[in-house]
Amino acid sequence: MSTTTSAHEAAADGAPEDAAHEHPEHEHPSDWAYVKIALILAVITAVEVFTYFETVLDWGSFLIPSLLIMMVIKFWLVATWFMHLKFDNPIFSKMFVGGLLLAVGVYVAALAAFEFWA
Amino acid sequence: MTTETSAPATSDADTTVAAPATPGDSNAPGEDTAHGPSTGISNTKLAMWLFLGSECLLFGGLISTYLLYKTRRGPDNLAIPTDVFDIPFTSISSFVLLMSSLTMVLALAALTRGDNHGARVWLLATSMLGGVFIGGQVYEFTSFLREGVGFTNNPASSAFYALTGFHGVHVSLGIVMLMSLFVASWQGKLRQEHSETVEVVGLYWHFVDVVWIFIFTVIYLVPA
Amino acid sequence: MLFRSGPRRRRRPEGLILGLALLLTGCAADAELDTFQDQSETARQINDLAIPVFIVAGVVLVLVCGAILWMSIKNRVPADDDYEGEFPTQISHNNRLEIGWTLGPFVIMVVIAVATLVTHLAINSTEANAIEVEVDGQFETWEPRVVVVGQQWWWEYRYYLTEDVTTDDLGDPWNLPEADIVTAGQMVIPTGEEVELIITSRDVIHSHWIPALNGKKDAVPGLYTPWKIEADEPGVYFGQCTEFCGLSHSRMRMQAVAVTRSDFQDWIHAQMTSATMPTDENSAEYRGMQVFSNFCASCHLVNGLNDGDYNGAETVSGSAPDLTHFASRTTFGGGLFNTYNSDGSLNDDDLAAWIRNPNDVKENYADDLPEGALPRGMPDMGLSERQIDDVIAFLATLGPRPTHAQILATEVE
Amino acid sequence: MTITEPTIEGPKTEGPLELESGREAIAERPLGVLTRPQGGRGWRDWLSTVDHKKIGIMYGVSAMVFFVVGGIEALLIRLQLAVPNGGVLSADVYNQVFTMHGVTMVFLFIMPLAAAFANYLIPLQIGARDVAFPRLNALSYWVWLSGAIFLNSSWIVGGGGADCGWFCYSPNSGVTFSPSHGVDFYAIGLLIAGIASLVSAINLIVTCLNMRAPGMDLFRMPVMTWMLLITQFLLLFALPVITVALFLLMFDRLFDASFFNPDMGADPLLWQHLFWIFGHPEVYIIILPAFGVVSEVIPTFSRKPIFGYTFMVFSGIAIGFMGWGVWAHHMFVSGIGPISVAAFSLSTMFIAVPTGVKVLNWLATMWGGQIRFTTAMLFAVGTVAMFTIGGLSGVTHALAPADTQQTDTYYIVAHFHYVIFGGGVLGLMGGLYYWWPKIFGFMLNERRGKVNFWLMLIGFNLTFGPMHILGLQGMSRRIDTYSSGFGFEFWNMVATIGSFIIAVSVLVLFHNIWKSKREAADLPPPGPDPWDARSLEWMVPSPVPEHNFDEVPTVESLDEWWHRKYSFDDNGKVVQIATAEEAAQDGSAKGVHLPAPSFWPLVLAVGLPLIGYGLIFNLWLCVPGGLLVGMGIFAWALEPVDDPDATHDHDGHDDDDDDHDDDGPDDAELAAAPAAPGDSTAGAPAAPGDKQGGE
Ligand code: HEA
Ligand code: HEA
Ligand code: HEC
Ligand code: CUA
Ligand SMILES: [Cu+2]
Repeated sequence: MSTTTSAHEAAADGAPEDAAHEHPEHEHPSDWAYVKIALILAVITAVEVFTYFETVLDWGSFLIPSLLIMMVIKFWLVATWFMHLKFDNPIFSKMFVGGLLLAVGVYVAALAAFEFWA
Repeated sequence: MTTETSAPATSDADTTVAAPATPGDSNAPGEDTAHGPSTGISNTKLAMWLFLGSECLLFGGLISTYLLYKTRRGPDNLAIPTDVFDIPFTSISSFVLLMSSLTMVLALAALTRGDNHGARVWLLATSMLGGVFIGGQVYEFTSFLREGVGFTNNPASSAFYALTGFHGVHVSLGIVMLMSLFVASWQGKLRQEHSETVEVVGLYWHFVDVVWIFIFTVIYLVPA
Repeated sequence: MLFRSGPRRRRRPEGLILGLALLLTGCAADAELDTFQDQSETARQINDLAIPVFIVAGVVLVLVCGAILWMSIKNRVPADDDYEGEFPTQISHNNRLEIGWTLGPFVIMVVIAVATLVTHLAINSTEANAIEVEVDGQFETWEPRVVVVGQQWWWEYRYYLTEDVTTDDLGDPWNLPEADIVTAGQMVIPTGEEVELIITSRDVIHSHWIPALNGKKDAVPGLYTPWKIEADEPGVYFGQCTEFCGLSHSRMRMQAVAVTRSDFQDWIHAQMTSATMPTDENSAEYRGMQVFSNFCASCHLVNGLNDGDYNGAETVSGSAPDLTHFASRTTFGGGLFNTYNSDGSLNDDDLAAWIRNPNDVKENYADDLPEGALPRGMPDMGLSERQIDDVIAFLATLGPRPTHAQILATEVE
Repeated sequence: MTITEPTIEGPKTEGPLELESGREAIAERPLGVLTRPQGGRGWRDWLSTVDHKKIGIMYGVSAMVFFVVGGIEALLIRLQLAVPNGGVLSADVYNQVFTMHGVTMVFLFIMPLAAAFANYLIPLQIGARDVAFPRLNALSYWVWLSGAIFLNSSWIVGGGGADCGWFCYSPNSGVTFSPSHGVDFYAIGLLIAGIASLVSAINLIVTCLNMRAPGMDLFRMPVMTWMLLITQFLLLFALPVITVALFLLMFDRLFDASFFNPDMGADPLLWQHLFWIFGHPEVYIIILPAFGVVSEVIPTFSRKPIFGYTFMVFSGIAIGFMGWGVWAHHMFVSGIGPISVAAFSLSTMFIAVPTGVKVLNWLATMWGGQIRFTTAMLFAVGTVAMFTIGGLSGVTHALAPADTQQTDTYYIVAHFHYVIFGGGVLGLMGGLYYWWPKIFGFMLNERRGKVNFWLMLIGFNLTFGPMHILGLQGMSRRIDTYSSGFGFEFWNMVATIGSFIIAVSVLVLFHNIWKSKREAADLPPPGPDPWDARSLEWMVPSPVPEHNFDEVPTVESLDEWWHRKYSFDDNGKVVQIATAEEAAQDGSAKGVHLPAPSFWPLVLAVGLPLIGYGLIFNLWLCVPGGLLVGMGIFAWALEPVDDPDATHDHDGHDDDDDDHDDDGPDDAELAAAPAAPGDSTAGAPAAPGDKQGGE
């Protein structure tokens, strides 16, 4: 399973390239790799749901941070593997992460204006 | 004060040399020196990623609205969604949606390999899983309504239905796209060369999934 | 009379701007809303911040426009494209210069930012002192505080003298705790004291603004916003609702009437005295009272008349001006009309016109409503001229008359 | 961003523009009347065109129509306010008029005018044949137009225009306080128009990133293209925010939800946050294209390169970024807490820094130059001066304490008309004069142009200058009348007179266009490069041929076109190496394949307002609307696939003559441009077809 990044970086020298490079077929992970990711996702989800049911452990103030961390990991796994951000041209990541961070920043500030800075 | 005097970027000599050929002789009709995308990446994929970036702000707005309102019961103190959440049920439908991302990516992998039949099966599986999710949402909405959480109850329930409803509409559109691909595949029109189309639809599908990952945690699991 | 300087007004080194402003405001002889006629510490602090920045901005502007003009003259060549002069030196950039004019404005802005923060903190801090007021013969310590409530299209001012009511005690603006004094359109404050304002609304967003005394603050339904006001000198300070609030937004005005401590005490006395109801059954006042009970009491409160069964007005905002001391106020209808003529007599003309059909003199949404809709503003009650005269006679008995001087000072156009 | 790899040449897999030559057989037309149009002459051509230049022109013309609409509304405002207790309009009508004035000017005039420039110029300035998704481009125009017409139709069918102010604060925008349908039209109309801008933002970003000519690095793109690109990013991220707000407003009004109703426990400030999170980036969306124009015009007419290209680009990017962190400066008095106020006050101030860089770099560009005061240059220089005034008053608002006195007065009205009109409108007017010969092939008369400019400048300052004074004197905005006795009379009258001078200047512009067109026949054509300009669009004939470039140029430097005309001798002096005529292309290319026109964008766009009317009046109307939209999407997606000739991948048509505006009806082929399923909200199944044929 090769995870080489795209050929575009090689193109940086500006030399015209032939068609193969123009639209490179990335060597994508095998199906089995995808299944493994899905299994990890399933396990994390199970843990998340577990936090809801189990009453023995006292999560206390760790509950919300751990839920958020698990959420971020799931988000990241889907984005990097299933959406191929890991293998694809970094421009895609920039566009998407740009929007994502902007959204987080702006809305967190707005909610803060309601809740904490009011 | 150092005032640099020069043409930017290139030396003059280069510039001169680059002067275009006189029209008429060098570029004969039809000799269009076509050029590919400057970045070498696909227009359609780039467009989809940009769209998804912009969708982050759409869902962000809806999620923030819900977070702001989630405990507001209104003057009549009516029920709010958190009163009636059925976490086990939602966990299952969330899991279904999550797994549909797997089938989606397998569909793409199959098609890229040239396995048209496999692609078709996985596409169908993906849209079925999406259908199960939507079915679950319809069930959830109706049972919430039965339990007295109506859209117009209070800010909390309005915000809940708006957020999950928008997400549901996104999933439904995704199903329509997947089914169209399935039909195309069935008619033999969806082949290896089209894997980018499947990839782009897949991106949309996975995005809808990651939004739900967010919603499931922040809206359902994080205690009020 | 621009920049009428109050005695406590410090001299500022802005003769230049002052002159310029005078020139520009030209014939603005009596500009009662002028933001430069600051009459309170807060308004002065604001201008002390703003005016130097105006000067900085003016300098930047002169430099930029000066440079443009200078180059336009010096570097101009004929516009027709046949101009064959030699090319100017092709300067493409100069990093040092550019970093310079990135840092220059940055530094200027840092200085302005610091000044802004200082002023911001100053005008948002309160140092209100409790004062002694006499209420019904009892001395009370009163934290000067007025609850300001906006609604379409007038302001209500509520004074809680006998108990200390803060934001937390207010509940929702439609069911505020009963206040000792409730007025409309005119807020009376003692001079030299910082008075805390708690601002809210019963329908849409309004904004409370008395330019000579302080900046604005929005009145947001469901929110109590803190603000403050004070006046150096006794006087009447005009204001205007400044957040667009629908049809008669332009006609939603108010006044802050600053009076000396002793006048303030007198005013409290007058307001704390209940209206006395007419008893002579043959008098116009008595007939007016009956008209009022029939037609007006569903919306307006008059203590001693309908306070027993009054549950708020049948309007969208659930409120209409408290008329218990109507005659003690010199303006009515959202600060739009004079209650008295300049000679001190009752302004029956405007009052009659108002009661005849409020919508004619101040546009509202109170007539011809669709089924089930509540009015916004006061409806045309369809009274006969006789009834109108009677009800005016009744209204004139409500509360002690203001002094002639007060009538003149508060006169609106 | 470091997306600067040089262009790669080679067979492309994407993009409609690299087409094989050759005429295709005429295909079956399974769709009857709606058969893929072949392009033709006259108006039908315009309905189905996917040519970015025609779309740009349509955007521009429509925008000017709405300028007149919004301008007439402005004149009504000024008439009403000319004297105290004015009686021209009732309070009710006044409120509708100023609301619709603001909405029309912002969403239906200046944004589409900027979109006109973006559509027309971006492909030309980066050396492309068209935008990345030509049909999406057509879609964005038609959808915008249907939204615009929908919005204004409320005057006729909605019981009047919206009457809530252009930022439509809740709860005043709720059904209780605004029972007519005006606000419903506002919400749905802007939603529709928003789809248009979102689509075109995506399209133009992809175009800028992916369609550049060989050698056209990002940092060789003209400043105009850069500013337009930043604008598209702002649109991309800002529109979803107002989309959310408008949806929630619509749910509140039409379906009785409680997002903004304080009686139900909602927070009215939510609307304000959502609106201004969009609204502040919006003001930079308005101004950045004008900054771009100025950055093209000033160098050309100063005979110098733009000073500090890199700083210009990065300050634009900085403005774009910082614009996201300042929105609550519109809410200083709205009851947000003092900490928020302080934070937003400070962040706002520092936007002066990158903006100042721009102003000063323009001055430095003129410095020591040879300034030719053409009309375009006059407008550009006027923009710099007038924008500076508006920017400086903006800085005075940024001081939160000072703003408590200024907000919602005419001082604010003065500020934003100085930046919007003095910056945005004057700037785009300059662009109009500058690119007119390129677009239409004849020059606008300079003498009349100068009359136009001076009248506009004088009228503008007479109108909005006094508003500074009025505002500081305490005149509130959005008041339908004022009493005498506050000292407002004199300056209001001056402002009203000024506004009519602006109106005259606009009439002079129209007259100039009409007259210059008539005179053009007797004048020599302007040639490819009438101004001795610097960027690529000037190397093709005027008007631009349909295929743009005969041969896509290879770019070697910033200001490529200038460097093809001039070089430096050993002493560093500029020497001409080629005249414009020598260096330019002659538009003679044949057999360039262009994307084929399509009716589907129009069909889809017609469906949307039907859905809108349906939501407001009768849900049944949504059915035909939805059917049209669905049909548009599917037919669009299937267009290429249905075509037996699609194996050829791209259609093309022979451009038999170098006439720019039509192709003969004979050169028809049905083959399709590659489907562009970028707009997945619309649910379009991605159409296979880019890389290979259908069957
Ligand atoms: C084209 C649109 C545009 C632009 C570019 C701007 C630019 C700016 N605006 Fe403006 N603004 C509007 C359109 C625009 N605005 C509109 C429409 C409204 C009102 C909306 C409504 O209420 O209806 C508004 C309202 C508005 C407010 C809210 C006022 C209120 O309602 O209370 C504020 C407050 O901070 C503000 C600030 C600024 C600032 C700091 C800039 C800065 O970007 C300006 C920066 C520029 C300069 C400063 C000049 C050049 C710089 C130099 C020459 C360098 C040297 C300068 C210094 C050292 C100071 N604007
Ligand atoms: C691009 C934005 C833009 C532009 C260009 C303008 C242009 C003008 N504006 Fe506008 N304005 C706004 C955006 C804009 N405005 C906004 C956002 C608001 C806030 C709204 C709100 O509060 O909600 C506002 C508010 C506003 C007000 C405040 C209203 C109030 O608060 O009560 C006023 C008052 O004078 C005003 C005046 C003008 C004038 C005189 C022009 C002039 O420059 C107009 C010039 C144009 C013309 C005069 C048309 C010319 C054409 C003709 C005359 C042809 C004639 C044809 C025939 C007779 C067939 N505007
Ligand atoms: C449906 C409610 C309603 C009824 C009935 C009503 N009013 Fe009013 N009235 C109002 C409202 C609301 C206002 C404030 C209007 C404004 O200022 O815009 C008002 C204002 C007034 C004012 C001015 C008060 C001030 O201080 O500004 C007077 C006087 C008045 N009403 C008298 C009357 C009389 C007399 C009657 C009966 C004949 C009457 N009202 C009936 C609602 C009502
Ligand atoms: Cu109340 Cu404006
Ligand atoms: Cu802003």
